[in-house]
Amino acid sequence: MPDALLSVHDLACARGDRLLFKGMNFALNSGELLLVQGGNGQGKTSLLRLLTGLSSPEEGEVRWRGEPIRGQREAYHAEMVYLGHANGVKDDLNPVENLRFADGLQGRAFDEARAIVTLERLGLSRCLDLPCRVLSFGQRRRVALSALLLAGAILWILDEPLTGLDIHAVALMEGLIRDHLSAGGMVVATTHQALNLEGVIVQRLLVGNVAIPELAVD
Amino acid sequence: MNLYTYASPANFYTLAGRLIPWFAWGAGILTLWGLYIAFFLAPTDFQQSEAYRIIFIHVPAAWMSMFIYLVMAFWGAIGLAFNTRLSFMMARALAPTGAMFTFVALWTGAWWGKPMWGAWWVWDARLTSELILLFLYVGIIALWAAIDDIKRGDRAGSLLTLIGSINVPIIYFSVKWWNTLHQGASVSVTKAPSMAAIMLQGMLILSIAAWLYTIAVVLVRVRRIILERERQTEWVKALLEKES
Amino acid sequence: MEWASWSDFWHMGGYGFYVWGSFGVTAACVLVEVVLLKRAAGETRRRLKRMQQWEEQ
Amino acid sequence: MYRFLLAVLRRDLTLAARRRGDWLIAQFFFVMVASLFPLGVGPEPAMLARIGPGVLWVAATLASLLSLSRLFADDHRDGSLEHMVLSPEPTVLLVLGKSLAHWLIYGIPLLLIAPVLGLQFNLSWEAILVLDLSLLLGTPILSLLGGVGAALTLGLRGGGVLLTLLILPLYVPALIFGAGAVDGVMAGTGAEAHLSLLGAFFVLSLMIAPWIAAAALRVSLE
Repeated sequence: MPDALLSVHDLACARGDRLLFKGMNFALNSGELLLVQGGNGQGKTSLLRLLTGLSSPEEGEVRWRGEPIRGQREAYHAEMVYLGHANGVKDDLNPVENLRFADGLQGRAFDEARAIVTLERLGLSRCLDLPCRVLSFGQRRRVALSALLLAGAILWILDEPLTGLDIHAVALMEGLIRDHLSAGGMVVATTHQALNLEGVIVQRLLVGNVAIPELAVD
Repeated sequence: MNLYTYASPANFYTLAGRLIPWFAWGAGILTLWGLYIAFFLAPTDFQQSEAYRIIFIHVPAAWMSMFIYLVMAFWGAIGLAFNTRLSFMMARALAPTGAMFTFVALWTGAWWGKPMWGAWWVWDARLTSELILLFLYVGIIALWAAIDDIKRGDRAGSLLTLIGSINVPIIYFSVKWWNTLHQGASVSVTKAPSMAAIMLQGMLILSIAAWLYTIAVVLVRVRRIILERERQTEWVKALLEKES
Repeated sequence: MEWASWSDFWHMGGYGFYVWGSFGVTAACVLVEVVLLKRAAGETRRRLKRMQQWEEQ
Repeated sequence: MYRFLLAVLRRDLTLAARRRGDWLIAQFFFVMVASLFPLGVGPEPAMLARIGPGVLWVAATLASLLSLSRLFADDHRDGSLEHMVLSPEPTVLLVLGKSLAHWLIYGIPLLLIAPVLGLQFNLSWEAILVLDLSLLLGTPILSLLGGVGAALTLGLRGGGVLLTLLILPLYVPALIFGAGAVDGVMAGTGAEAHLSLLGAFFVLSLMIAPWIAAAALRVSLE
């Protein structure tokens, strides 16, 4: 069985001197979704930050295409994109400028047309020139999602992607994840709310010892 | 017995426990001997009469303040390179003693300057560099105090010590360039000592005494840091159990 | 012996104030550091034992 | 590679343009601090000329330091700093871009204001020229060293003051060579030596500070 794209080998993580989890192993291939669940403060976000390479584990390692991410930081970051609790959207810039910067981060020339199409697809056509400060949290989340789409990365790492979104936005989010997975992408996400994703290979990973009451994933 | 066994905090804790008395006693004896030389063997200096005897602690303290800073930078670099927890603990344990020696060097420098140059504080190259070194020490200790997360604190402190240690020679050169009031290094490794051999001997003995004292104090402090950081481990629990 | 009498020794050729001021402060700094260390060691052990009891409940 | 640097630079300049208030505060701070000294020391021209270089240099340093603590703080708060560190481009470029942007926004204006204040301190035209030249070399050093300080104190309470405490000792050589250059020219002994040393210190800071700041950033985001 060729190496999985993303694999984790007896990972251990501690915050301060408290051990959050240890001996964690899993592998994820293209087209698969990994749902990370667990109570608050059990280490969900810490695990995601380990996967992105922002923080380094106490023991074990994270591998991308079979190689530890520590050694191939730039190559790995070119194929991965992370959406944390904070959107990473600048309030003083308007959505288009935010996307221009997101493209710049990836070291790519800015394709304004494609950016505007993506923003319109996510329902932001009326506020392309407004500073994000005036937008609602849901709208700012959509700007961050547009940046996610523009990045065109294989691996999405999403921390609580559904929080603060209205029903339409949640449906939109599920659609984006479904399209991304069917196009051969991979998603690692933490979430409290139920996700309806039919026909998607879902792995579930429990972090910490607090089990979440049955989560409807049909 | 390879060196690596003592890299683990548990082994180092017991080893340090055994070594501390030796270093402490060594420091005590050498200090007495050094003071004896300073006050009873060293002749009266024809120009500066008796005030020059302050040099017997001013110079060792100044040496130690610089030396400890470099050792801190060394342990910090080792910690950053090999991610060994013990080296970060050593760096943290060294800082207060280094700051203390810097303060002593400043104080004795000022109190030696008053009879010599007639002013409590003289903006001369050596003293000013010593003052800036004190600021560097205070900066590192303040940074460690401000960061609660141990892992981040260790690395941040070591990085600051690193850029500080690259800067110390430049600070010294620039201050010397700015004002060379001081009569030049009374003892520098390169040129021969410009004073009686007995005085040099006294100062060297007191420097070694200060060095042994530093090791003893740092080992005590590092043991305390080890206990605090290894709180969760079995051996610390057993140790505390045994004592209570 | 360098000094005729003990009083000469303390007088230190007229610079006693400065010499003993310097040596005194140095001794004081060393003493303060050692005392603080001793107190901190005891305090740490008490705190750790207290934490240990708390965690064992 | 350069597109990433340009993106960081362009964004920071746009943000600064949108928030002109912060930028103006730093410049007025420089003017105020420099103008307070004559009130304290007395208006006597010869005295002011003697202390002028030192006062202007210290005031410029404090003005730059004022804005350094926000170098990464705003991006850290809204999450964009993590995106920047997670970009495929090396973090050193991010720090260089940030320091360069800080220098353009907060450093260059000091050069424009300094001559006016120089006149206030009764400095000759030569002295003002050398003052500007020394500030031209000195302000980027502070932006580079400030990058290290800002990365180390990211997200700490009392970050601004702590940053100043960490960075000022490291900045002493620049202050000595910079102010010394202007003194040198006023005393007629020329400023070439001071300026060349200042330039050397600038190159050294350029070589060392970004790498240490990048490492500090990764440590702070751990």
